[in-house]
Order: sequence, then C-alpha cells, then structure tokens
Amino acid sequence: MHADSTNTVTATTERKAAAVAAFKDLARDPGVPKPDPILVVDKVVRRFGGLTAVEVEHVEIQRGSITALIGPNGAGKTTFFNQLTGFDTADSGEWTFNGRPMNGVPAHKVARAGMVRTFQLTKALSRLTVMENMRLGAQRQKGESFFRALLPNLWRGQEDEITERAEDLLTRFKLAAKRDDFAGALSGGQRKLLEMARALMVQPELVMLDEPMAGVNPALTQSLLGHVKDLREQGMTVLFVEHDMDMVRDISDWVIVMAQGAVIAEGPPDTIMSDPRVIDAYLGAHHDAPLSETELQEQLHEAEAELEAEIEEETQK
Amino acid sequence: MNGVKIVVTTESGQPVAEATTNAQGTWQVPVDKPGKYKVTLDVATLPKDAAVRGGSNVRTPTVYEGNMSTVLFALQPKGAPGQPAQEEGGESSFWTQAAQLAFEGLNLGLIIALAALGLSLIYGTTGLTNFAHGELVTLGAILAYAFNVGVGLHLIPAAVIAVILAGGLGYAQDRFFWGALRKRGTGTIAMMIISIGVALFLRYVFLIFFGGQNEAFAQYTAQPGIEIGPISAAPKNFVAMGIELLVLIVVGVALLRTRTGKAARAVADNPALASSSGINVDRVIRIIWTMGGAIAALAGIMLGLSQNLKYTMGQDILLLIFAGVTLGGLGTAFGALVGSLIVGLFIQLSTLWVPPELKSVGALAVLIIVLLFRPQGILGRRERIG
Amino acid sequence: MDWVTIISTTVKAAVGVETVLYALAAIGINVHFGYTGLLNFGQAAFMAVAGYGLAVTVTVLGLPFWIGIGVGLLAAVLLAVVLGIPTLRLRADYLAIVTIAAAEIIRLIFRSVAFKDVFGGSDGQRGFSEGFYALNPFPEGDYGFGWFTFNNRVTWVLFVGWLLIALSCLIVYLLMKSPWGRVLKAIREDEDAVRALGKNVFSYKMQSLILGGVIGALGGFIYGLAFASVQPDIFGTETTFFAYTIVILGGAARVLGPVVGSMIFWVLLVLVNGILSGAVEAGYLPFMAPTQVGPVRFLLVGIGLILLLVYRPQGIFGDKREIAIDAR
Amino acid sequence: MEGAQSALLRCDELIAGYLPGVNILNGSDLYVGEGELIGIIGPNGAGKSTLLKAMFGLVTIRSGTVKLKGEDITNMKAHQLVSRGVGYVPQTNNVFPSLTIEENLEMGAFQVPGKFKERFEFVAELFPALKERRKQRAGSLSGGERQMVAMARALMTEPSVLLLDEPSAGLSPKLQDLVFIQAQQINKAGVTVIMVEQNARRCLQICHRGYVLDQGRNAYTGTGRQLANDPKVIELYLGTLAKA
Amino acid sequence: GGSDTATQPSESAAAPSSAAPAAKGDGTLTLGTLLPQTGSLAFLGPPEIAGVDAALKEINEAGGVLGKPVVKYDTDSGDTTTNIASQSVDKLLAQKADAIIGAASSSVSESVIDKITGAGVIQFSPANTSDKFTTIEDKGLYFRTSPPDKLQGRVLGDLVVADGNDTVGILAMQDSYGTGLADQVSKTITDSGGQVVERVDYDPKAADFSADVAKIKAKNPKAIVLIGFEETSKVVQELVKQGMPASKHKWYMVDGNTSNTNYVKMPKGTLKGVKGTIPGAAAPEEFQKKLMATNPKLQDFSYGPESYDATNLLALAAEAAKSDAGTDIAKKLAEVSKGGEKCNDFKSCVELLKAGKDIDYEGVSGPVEFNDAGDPAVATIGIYQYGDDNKYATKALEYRTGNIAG
Ligand SMILES: Nc1ncnc2c1ncn2[C@@H]1O[C@H](COP(=O)(O)OP(=O)(O)OP(=O)(O)O)[C@@H](O)[C@H]1O
Ligand SMILES: Nc1ncnc2c1ncn2[C@@H]1O[C@H](COP(=O)(O)OP(=O)(O)OP(=O)(O)O)[C@@H](O)[C@H]1O
Ligand SMILES: [Mg+2]
Ligand SMILES: [Mg+2]
Repeated sequence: MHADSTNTVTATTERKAAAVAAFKDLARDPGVPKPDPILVVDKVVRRFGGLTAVEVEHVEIQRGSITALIGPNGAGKTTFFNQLTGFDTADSGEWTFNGRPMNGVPAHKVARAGMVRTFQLTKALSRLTVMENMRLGAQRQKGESFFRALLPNLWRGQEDEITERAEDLLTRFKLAAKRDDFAGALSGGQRKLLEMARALMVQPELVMLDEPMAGVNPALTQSLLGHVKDLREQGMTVLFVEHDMDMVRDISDWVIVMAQGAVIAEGPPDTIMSDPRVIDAYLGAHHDAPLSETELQEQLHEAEAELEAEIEEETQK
Repeated sequence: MNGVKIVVTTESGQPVAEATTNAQGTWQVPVDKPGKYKVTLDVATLPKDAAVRGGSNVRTPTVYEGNMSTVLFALQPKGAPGQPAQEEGGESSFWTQAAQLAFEGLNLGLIIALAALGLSLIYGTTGLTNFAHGELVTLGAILAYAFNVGVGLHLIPAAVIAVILAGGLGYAQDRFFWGALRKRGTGTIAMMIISIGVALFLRYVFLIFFGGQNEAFAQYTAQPGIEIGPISAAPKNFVAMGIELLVLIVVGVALLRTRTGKAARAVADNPALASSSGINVDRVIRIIWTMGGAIAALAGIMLGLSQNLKYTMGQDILLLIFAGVTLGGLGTAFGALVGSLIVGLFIQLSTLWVPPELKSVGALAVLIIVLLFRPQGILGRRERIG
Repeated sequence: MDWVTIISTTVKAAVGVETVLYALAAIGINVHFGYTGLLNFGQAAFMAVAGYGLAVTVTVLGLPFWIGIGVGLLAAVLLAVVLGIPTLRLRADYLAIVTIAAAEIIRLIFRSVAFKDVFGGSDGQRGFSEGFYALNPFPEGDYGFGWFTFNNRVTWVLFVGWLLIALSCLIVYLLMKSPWGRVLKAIREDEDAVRALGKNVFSYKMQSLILGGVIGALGGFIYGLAFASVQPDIFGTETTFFAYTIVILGGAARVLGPVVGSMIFWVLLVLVNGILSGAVEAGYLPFMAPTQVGPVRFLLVGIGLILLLVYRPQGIFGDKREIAIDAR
Repeated sequence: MEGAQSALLRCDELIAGYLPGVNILNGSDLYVGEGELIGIIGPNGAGKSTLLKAMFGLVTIRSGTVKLKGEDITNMKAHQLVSRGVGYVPQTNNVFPSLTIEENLEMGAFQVPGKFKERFEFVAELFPALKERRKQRAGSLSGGERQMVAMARALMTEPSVLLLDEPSAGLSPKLQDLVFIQAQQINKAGVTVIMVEQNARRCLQICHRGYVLDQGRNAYTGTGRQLANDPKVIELYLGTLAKA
Repeated sequence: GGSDTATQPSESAAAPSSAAPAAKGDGTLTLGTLLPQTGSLAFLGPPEIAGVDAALKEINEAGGVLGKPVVKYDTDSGDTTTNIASQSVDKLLAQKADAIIGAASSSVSESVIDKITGAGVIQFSPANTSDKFTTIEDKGLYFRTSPPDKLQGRVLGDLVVADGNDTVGILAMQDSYGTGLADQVSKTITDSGGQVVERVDYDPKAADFSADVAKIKAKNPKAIVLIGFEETSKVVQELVKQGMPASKHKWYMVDGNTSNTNYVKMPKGTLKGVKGTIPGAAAPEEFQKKLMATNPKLQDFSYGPESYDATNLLALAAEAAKSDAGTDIAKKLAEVSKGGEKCNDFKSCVELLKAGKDIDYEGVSGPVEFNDAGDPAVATIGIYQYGDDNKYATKALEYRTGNIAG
C-alpha cells in the first residue's frame, strides 16, 4: 500500500544518506552490530518479582540515526529506558555510551554525558512557567552555581542566549503563546510537547523520546517530524518509542522491536512492518487499513474472529 | 544489731563522742555545733558473720543547726569480697527487665497504633496531614471523663458513648469544616496549617473546660498489678490491649476487603477518578472521618486508662503517632500498626541502654535508620518512575 | 480599656525580637519548603545548634564571642550535612517526620541530665552575650519616639536582627531569580524531571538545606543574644510549626512572605491578648477569669489562623493561580 | 440542526475554566442523539478534555447548561451522573495507582457490585493482559497497560452514555484498532459514545458526526466523512502524514 | 539563725513618720503576674494566681499600699516552647508594672530576667528553684520565695535514711526542680550511708513511665523517692502496676506532688504510709481554704503559698520604702523579711510598719528571710504522712527548720 508513498520524498540529505548507507547492508537479526554505535547494550535484565520486564541480550544504536523502538504494551520499552538512563537499577547487564560504561551511573550524570530521555507520563514542572521549564533544560549554566548565582552579571548574557533558543523551540512546538503560563496549566498534549522541547534544550548527543507524539495533534506531529529530522542533521542521535506507525515509517532509519522484554527483530521500517512476527505480536492485521464505512462491516467480523482465535490460543497457552 | 561501737569525731579527727548501738541497732550522739562530722563504725565490734555493705565503715555526714542527721551502716552477711553486687537480694535479671519492657512496648505501641490508624486513614483518603489529630485523641479521653466522672457513669458505658460521640464529631468536622474547605479547593499545605490552627483551638478549649491538671477515670486507676512470668501488669492492660488489637485488625481488614474500604483507597489515590467511577467521594471521606474520630477517641480513652488524662495528652504523643505512621509507610493501615509497635517497643526497650529521659531518642533514631534502608516505610511501596 | 498599651505593645511586637527571630527561621523554611519543597520540620534544630554552639563555646569553653558565632554557624552547616546525607532522598512527607525526629533528638539531648555539664540541662545556658553587647554602638538610653522606644540593648539586637533579615532576603531574592533558584523550584515540582535534565538534585537539595539552615541559625543567635540565654524547650517542634505557619501566612516562595507573616503572627498574638485582657480587666467579659485570657488568646489565634488560610490560602503575597494548579 | 431537539445529551453555550478569570470553553455547543457516536478533535489545548470534564461535572461550568434526557445536569457531581448511566475515561491520571488491576475494575463497578464478575469476564476477554495481571498494582503498569485498565474500568458498568478522552493514546496499533472497533461495537449495542481523539483520522472514520474544537469553540462540525475530506480541516488538524 | 532563734524587735533604723512624704514612683503599686495560663505548666498557674489574688484581697481590704489599692495585671508566661513570656513582659512594662511575679518555670524566668530587671522592675518568682539565680546578674532586683529545695532535700534524705532504708531509688522529674531536689536527696542519703541504687530522671511529657519504673524495679530498692509534680500520679499507677506498691516499698514524696487531690481516686490504701515533705510551718489546709475562696475550682495548691508570700512581701516592702518604684522596693525586701517583730499577714505587718517598727514577715511557705542574693535563707519543712484514704493528715509528723544554705 505504501510502496510509492509520497512521504519519503523529503529531501534526502547528507545525514539521512549516511544513515541509510550505514544500515544498508546490515543483517536483520536482533542485536546486529552497527558500524558506528553510540550506545551498546549487553545483557540487561530487570525483573519485578516474578515478571521479567527487560531481558535484552545485545543491542546497538547507530550514531547519527533515528532509531525507533516499538513493541506491544508492556514489552519493557519504558523500563529499558529507565535502566539505560539511571532511573532504575538493572539486576544485571552492562552498557556503554560513547564507549563509556554507564551502568550504575546516576541519572543526572547520564544526562550530562549526553544521553537525555523524556517521560512517557509527562513530568511538567507544574508551578514553573513554560519558559522556565525550557530554560532549566540548558546545560552548563553559569548561574546554576550558588555563588555565581548571587552575581547576576555573570549569568545574564548566557541566560539571554538560552531564552532565545528556548523561544525558538517553543515556537516550533506551538507553545509560544503559553510561554508565561504555568506548565501545570497545560493540556495533556501540550505537556508532551513541552517534555520533548525541554529535552532538546539539553542539546544531547542521544535523545531518547518515550512516546513523544502520543496525544499530540496529527497536524502538529507532522510539522514536528521535520524538526526531529533536523536534529539528525545537526548530528544528534534519536531513539524513540512510538506506537504511531505513520510516524515510525516516516522518520526512522532503523526499527528495533521488543516483546516481552527481549529484542525480537531489527531492521529498516518497511521490512519490519511486513515482518509477520511483528504484525502478529504488535501491529495487528489492520493497523493501516482504513476503517471506511463500506469495508467496515466485514473488517469488523474478520477482526473479531481473529481476536477470538487469538484469545483462545492464548488461553490455551 | 546490738552492741556495735560507733565513734564520732569532727572532720579533723577530734573525738566528739562514742556510742554503742541498742537492741534495735540504733544509736544517738548529740553534737553541739553544726558542721561536718566523721562517723566510724568499729568493725571489730560487729558480729563475726556481718560486714558493712559497700566496705567502708566511715561516714561523713554534715550536721546542720537544729536538725539531726542520720547515719546508716547497712550490714550484710560476710561473703567473698569480690562479688557483692550479684548477691543483692531482689535484683531482676536483664531478661526479666527486657520482658517487662517488651510488654510495655506492646502496650504503648498498640495505643499509638490506634491513634496512628485514625491519622493514617484520614491522611490516606484526604491527603490531610492533620496536626489536630492529637487533639482528637484528647477529645475522646475528655468525653469519656465527662460521662464517667461528670455524669457518674461507669467507665465502660462512658467510653462507648464517648467513642460514638467522637465519631459523630468526626463526621461533623468533615461535614461542616474540612469538607467545605475541600470544596473551596484549599490545598493540602494550607489545610495542614489550618489543622495547626484547629489544634490550637481545640487544645485551649480543653484547657478552659478541663483545666491544666492531670485527672484519672473514676474506675481502674492504679489497679494493682499481677505477675505473669517475668511480667507484671494490671488486668486492665490486658483487656485494653485485646480491644486495641481487635479494632486494629478489624479496621485493617475492612479497609482491604470491604467495598467502602477499597473505595477509601481509591479516593486516596485519585478523588476525581473515584467520583468518575460512581463513588460518592464526600460520603466515603465522611465515613473515614467518622471512623477516624471514633478510633482516635478510643485511643485517647485507652491512653487515659493506662496513664492519666491531661489536656495535652494527645499533643504529647503526636510525634510518636506520626513516627508510627511514617515508619510503617504512609497511608497503609497495617503499616500504622507495624510502625507504631516498633516505635512503642523501641521507646521502652532502648531504656535498657540509654537513660529513660532519652527514651524517645531511641525510638526516633530507629525511625531514621529504618527509613534509610526503606525510604518508603516498612510496608510502603516504591513508586514507578517514568 | 488601655488602648495606648494595647497599640504600643502591638506595634512594638511587629518589629520586636520575636518577630525578628521567627522571621529568620521562617526565611530559612521558605528556602527549604517554599522554594525547594523540602518539608523540613526540624528548623528548630538549626536554631538550637546555633544557639547552643555559641553558648557552649563562650560559657563552657570560655572562648570569645566571635568564635562562638563561628562554631554556631559551623554546627548548623554540619547538621545540614549530617541530616541531609541520609534523608534527602526521602519523599517529602517522610522527610518531614525524619526531620522532626532529628530535631527532637537534638532537643532531648540538650535538655538531658546526662549532658548537663555541657548543655545545662533543662535550664540551658546563659552568660554568653556580653561579647555581643560590648559591640553595641548605641550608648545607654532609650531610642525611638513617644511610646515607641526600646532601650539600647534591644535597639542593638533589633538593629542587627533586621539587618540580618534584610541581608537574608536580599540573598534569597538574588538566588531565587537566578538559574540556581530555578533548579530548586524545579526540584520542588518533580525531582526526576530535573535529574533527567542533568542536574545533581542531591547537591542542590543539600545546598538549599544548608542555606535555609544557616538562615535559621541566625534566628537561633538572635534568640540567644536577645534573651541572653538559651533553653532547650524553646527549640521544640512548636517553634517550627509556628515558623511554618508564618511562611504560609506570608505566602510560600515569596521573598518577603516570611517577614510579613512573622509580623502578622506576632501582631495577632499580642493584639488578641491586649484586647482580651483589657476587656477582662475593664469588666466587659464578666464570665471570664483573668487566668483564662491565656487559653482564650491561643484559642482565638487558632481561629484567626484558620480564617486567614480559609480566605487566603495562598497567604498574603502568594499567587492564587499557583495554589489552584496543584490542589491535589 | 436536525436532531438537536431530541438530543440525549446536549450542551449549550458552555463557558468553563480552571483558573479564576480564565475561560477555557468559550461557549461551545454540542449535542448527541441517542445511539450516536460523536468524535471531537482539535489541536492540543483546544479544550476538548475540558469539555468532557465539564459535561461530567469535574470542571465548574460558569455559564451555559448541560442536559441529559431533558434533565438539567449542569454542575452535577460525577458520581450522580454515573448512577444516571454516564461513563467516563479521563485522558490522564485514569487509574488508581495503589489499587490492583482487579480492584481498579471493582471500582469501575462500584455502583453495581453484583455485576462485577460478569463484566470482569467481558473486559478480560478484550484485554487478556489484564486478567493475567489482576493482582498487579496499577501504579506499576506500563503506559499502555494503564490505558487498558482505564478503558476497562469504564466498561465495567454498562453505561448508556460513554465519554472517552483519547482512549487509544499509548496503545499499540493492534490495541488501537481494538479500541476503535470496540467503540463502534458498543455504540452498535445502543450506547451513545462521545470520543475525543488525536488519532483523528481513525476517529472520523468511525464516528457519525464530528466536532472540531479550537480555542474553546466549535470550529467545524459535520459528519465524519465530511470533516475527514475537508481540506481546511486536513491542513489545520489532520495533517497528511497518515493518508486514508 | 533559724526561726527558732527568737529575735528581739529591734528599733527601726529609719525615722518613722506617719505623714509620709509623697511616694516616689507613680504612687500606685502595680503588680504584674507572669504565670503559666497555658503550656506544660498550666496546672501551676491557677494556684499561683490564687495565691496572689488572696494576698491582694487582704492588702486592699487593709487599705492598700501607700494609701492606694494595689493594681494587678495578669499575663501568661506560657512555657518555653512558645516564647510568649517576653511579649507578656513587654505588656506589663508598658502598663508600668513595678514588680512582676513570675515566672513559674526557671527557664522562662531566665529568658526574661534581663528584660525585667533591665527596666528597673522587680522580678519575684514564687517557684524558681534553679541555683543559677543565686549568681545571676540581676541588678539586685530578682527575688524568690521558691521552696527551699536544698533544705527540703536534706530533710527528705535524712528522713529516708532515718526510716532505715539502706537502698533507695529516686524517680525525679527531669527539670531544674526535679533534678536539683534529686541531687540533694541523693547526696544526703549517700553521705549518711544509704545507697541510691538507681536514680531515674524522667521526661515529664513522656508518653508513659513504665520503662522508668521498670528501671527502679530492676534494683528493687527499699525506698522510692518520687520527685515531681502532678504527673507523679502516673508514676504511682505504674509502680502499683509493676508490683511495687507502697505497702512493699516505702515511698517518699516532695512538695510538688504531695497532694490531697491527685490520688483520691486510687483504691483505698494505695498511698497509705507514704511520707511527703512540704515547706512551711503551718498545715496547708487552712491556707488552702483561703485560696479556694478566690478560686473555688482549684485542685492543686503548688506554689500558692509562695505566691501569696511574694505578694505580701512586695506590698510590705513598698510600704517600708514609701515608694512603689521597683528599685526602692527591692532595697527593702530583705529588711521586711527578717529581723524585727514577727507578723504573718499584711494587715498586722503594715500596722507594725506604720507604727515605725521593724518587721519580720513570716510567710505561709516558711519564715522567708532573704539573703543578699534575694534567695530565701531560712525555711521550715513539714513532714506529712498519707492515710488510708490517700490523703495526708493535716497535722505534720514533725517540722524541721534550718538554714537553707547549710
Ligand atoms: N515497578 C514495577 N513493578 C512491577 N512491574 C512493573 C514495574 N515497572 C514495570 N513493570 C511491568 O513491566 C512491564 C514492562 O513495562 P514497561 O513500562 O517497560 O512497558 P512499555 O514497553 O513501556 O509499555 P507501553 O508501550 O505500554 O508504555 C509491564 O508489564 C509492567 O507492568
Ligand atoms: N488543570 C488545569 N489548570 C489550568 N489550566 C488548564 C488545566 N488543564 C488544562 N488547562 C488549560 O486549558 C486549555 C485546554 O485544555 P484541555 O486539556 O481541555 O485541552 P485538550 O483539547 O484536551 O488538549 P490535548 O489534546 O492536548 O489533550 C489548555 O490551554 C490548558 O492550558
Ligand atoms: Mg512505556
Ligand atoms: Mg485532552
């Protein structure tokens, strides 16, 4: 259906080309080594009581690429992010970022090293204005040290630069009008936007977005995708979790699929989306079929029948 | 001890007088000037099998004008010199003491737990850190006192009436005060400070009507203890502990199992969503307040029964109540029980090593240490990030 | 009724020693709680270690006044560190209890018979303020106009006290305007978000705890110097509660909130008392015994507190919008 | 407006907001006929969620009325609406974190405890993951799992009107499909559904009528198909990323 | 010299003149009370205030001081935790108090002494026992009629030993009153050959006292000395509970807790045979009736006598000084308290004064003779014993009088 879709027409730029080239000859196996990995993960395991939330054997993230991480609900994607970014302690495992071992490193140091994540359930700093939220993201602020903070002259200049950058981002994220409102007064979607914009203020090397577009208006999503691609042009690596397949297809260079804690498949978007295992575990048969009224009836029945079959299967398991 | 020779000299050694004990073992020496004297017991005149306890046979009392000064030589059977302390009659061993203290710890811990349960329930459902909870405890005790001593009822019916009345007052408090504040959207911090105001208000109302002194219920005061193994306790203690434990378990289980109990936890989590699920949030909160008030009152009565009543009695244990609630894990009913028991036990048991004036220090230190290893409290659960 | 007495005592209370010392304690709490969200209920302990640090250094060790001040400040910093290392990772409400507990431990130790030689037991210590009054530039006499006068000692204490308040407010103002303050405020909202942005949350919390603690310690000094003595029980939980009340009255996370809150609090306390006892003395309240003035005063203060917060939950300077954001 | 008179649920000239002096809804109208499936779409911050909350008594309505079957329910408490057969799935904070999944669902059936067993079996069939995990505390669930719980909780009663706020957000494509199909099925069974969605195209495909909300006002209304094909709507609200 | 040294009325030094020149000060003796109406010592407030009121009533009935009725303002001292004493003092100073009676708590007194004496006003405490006040810098304006703990401690210690108790446990309230008294008792006992096997200082605000009592129990002493205020009734309950009733161990109490109201609800005989010491030469019964007349709701009488004496002494000293100014009164306080014709109420004393005699006021709380530091120098201690009804007989077993300093 999407063989000649127009959305791949976006101007193919250097970085994109580089990324595509890098991925071109790669095997489609889970855990395949990449030519220039920024993040290398080995044998990360996290259990909650009897439940193994994450059990990743080996995964590499290519530098300068946009990688999507997909998988059914409860596959362990967020938990995996938590391990990598120091918000939770893995039961075992090792990972390196830019060659530097990162297990056991506290969250703020991970972020400082250039690996920044967003939260799926947003964490707006409610009683700070949207602008302050943004400014907070900036790194190496002179005014963030106690003694220098007392002398405004030392940090005013930098603050202005930061503000400028923040304003830029806010405009892109359609939040400029909310600049001076408390972040706690934002709608669900706006919080998502702020969450992502704030992470970008950090100017990280690797940005890890946890469902950035869930709940964001599709028209806005579309315009933001351009921005994400820009990030790649600026040399940033993007790793994101998303359930919106249109988006995954549109911007990702590489897709990693997780299920039940493990990586089950890897590959370029198109390949992955036609992978029967992925369709079976994740996409479902009709994920991109239009639910137009004419077809609807039959599809409904079909889907139902399928579902029932599946449920039976599962209950038998 | 008859016939023991006593020599009295001045401090510098000039002899003043000598005396010999009479049949009762007493003696008397008149001195004419006030000052320090030296009194020596002539060991040689003691019977063969007796010795002066502590070894020294010299005492140096100071005699003041117009008064007599008594000098005492305690005698003991002569024994091996190295081990006098062990033989002293009646000293209880470390373990008997520990057993008694453990019992006291349970006794106190259960009372705290009862008070803590009320606090925890209210905190759990409304997010209110109620600094006036101590006053609710006092209120129960004073109400029971009013019916007991004022009206002249026996303590048991008086207590029942007080608990019911306190429950009603708890209801009224939410119906007319806290509920109205919630409706206005008053934040939890503002509510917390308001509760400090309420505490002040109530406490001084009590002071005006009850007075500043200690009082006791008409029955069961100073009930003589009975010995059970290493423990000596009054029968009222056992009955009280039984009631406390029963109430704690019943309420705890009710919270876990009954529909209203679950609804209470749901309201605690997310009032708006609870309302959206068809729960009458105000009604649930009122039930909780009613129960909280009644349980706090019961705690007050139990405290008054085991100790005495005073207008600050609740305030004085408020910190322990908070410690219990926190140690167990905020907002969990069984947590309050476990936490309070630990607090009670540590208060008492720590006196085996620290001076009793510092006994709260022991319990509070344990609180800090436990939270170091379990920041979410003993029964609390960690929240998921992300 | 003797209105002159009532008004004069009230007005003097508005700037008096208690106002000063509670304002300082409250400014510290404002840094902790208002800006950083640290529910530190052990502020009294910071005042206590400062007051006792000074007292013990001067009286027991016989060292000069300035060294006493140094020791007091150091003790406050040390307390912040010792208290902070284990507790700063606790959730806010747990932190509250732990800090109360720590403060009570400190108070009980100061008051214990076991350490009476050092801390003076329940009577505390005195006789360490001479060094301070020796610096008094105001010659003997009264200062002020009309009935608004203070003697030279009080004037000196108030002068220093208000200077310290001004200084503290200035520092808080500068800091909270700065990126440093922004991090604190962000921590108040959500630590994890701040961590994810590469800030060392623990370090900031610790800095906040130290800063607020040291400002509170200044309050402890003022107490010790103004009353020429320290007693353990003044540093009990009540003091912290009152200081919190003051912060909320003035408006949390507002630079001048604690100062105004403190003034309101003491004015309320003194005014109510003045009017009440005036009325009783004048026979307007025949049902009330003079001894009931004390309890009724606190009772009314309780009601006053409730009404203030019911009708202005955000405090005097607070922003209503801020309260509305997070009504749980 | 055909059918507006006989509407099951109708809002007129709603003005509502959170902070004093700031109105989020600026006089929006909406009606739903019995058995209709209505979609509401619009940019972030348009006031969609606020509209639902206002209807459901969770945001104070400053002026305007909400009527259910002719009865004025303006500012009526949520739990009273539940007993009148209205169900609601909030967009955020839509589970009780310290309750287990089972208890969450029990709360859903709070007013009809007798039906719990039967309904539980029903939702467990829809979301098998929930049944497996019935003893897990909702607070530890993943985003998508929470969404399932939220949806399931609302389905525990058999409401006659169902308000859904972005029910598909955070769900895997497979489950998103399921949600839309379910919404349609429920609707077919006679339940009136009002659905706010950012998965706008999907939403418009299945709904009878749609509203486009912008800045607290109705910007466009029409049948789902009309809206989905309106170039203005596409440009401003739907985007071209996912094409029908 | 003790009260047993009968002193001859000496001629008064000052030339008496019945037509006194216009009094210095403002002519009206204004007293302020700074006594606990709230806080942890709130139970001490009513008897103290009743003491002041009883004295005032008699003074004003006898024509007041310097021809004018004495004016009194009451303020709350709270306890140290609330810090309101200082505000109260401000108010009293604004109301031109010449002398302030208070505070009850040594700690509170310490915190305001600078303020009061700095304003040239007398601070007269009926209850402070901390020995700090002996040496404190007070410009000669601090006085107290507090119970003479040193003497009481000695008498009690002696009593304990004389009753043949070689092992003694002390349970003392942990504040300056309790620890001071306990120190003295314990020293006396040790000096006389008794053995203090356990001494427990307890926090009077503690949730319960079981551990404290258990510590005593562990040592099983023959005698138990209970030093404290009304919280002693809790301690008594605990002693009974833990199997150390007064019938098995000898209990001793002090003035703070020897009470006829606190224990009456206990089973008959709980306190039978318990001895307690109370300063003062007279059985307190009659005086207590006097206090009840001003406040019928009184339950406890602690420091009532001391407050009464303080008020009388201030009034008499003002008369003697012919001035109501604090500094003038202070100079005369010692003089009216000793060396002269004995008298024991305001009316008779003031008549003697007006007749130009030197007087020696003998108070309800004891002979009250001030030394240079403003502390009482001589005292009488009565020893009382409880009967079967848990009340002590109004007649003391014996009285002992002596120099406090010793
Ligand atoms: N703290 C915890 N305690 C128990 N179970 C947990 C905890 N955190 C996560 N889990 C479980 O681990 C599994 C993985 O969760 P995770 O949030 O990583 O999923 P996810 O892939 O991000 O899903 P989604 O797409 O729905 O966000 C889930 O089944 C979840 O219930
Ligand atoms: N709790 C709140 N307090 C104050 N303002 C709020 C609050 N919630 C939402 N708002 C404001 O109301 C407006 C509408 O919010 P609403 O949640 O209704 O938007 P929405 O249309 O649902 O958007 P989204 O698609 O992003 O969920 C937003 O501009 C937001 O800033
Ligand atoms: Mg997730
Ligand atoms: Mg929304």
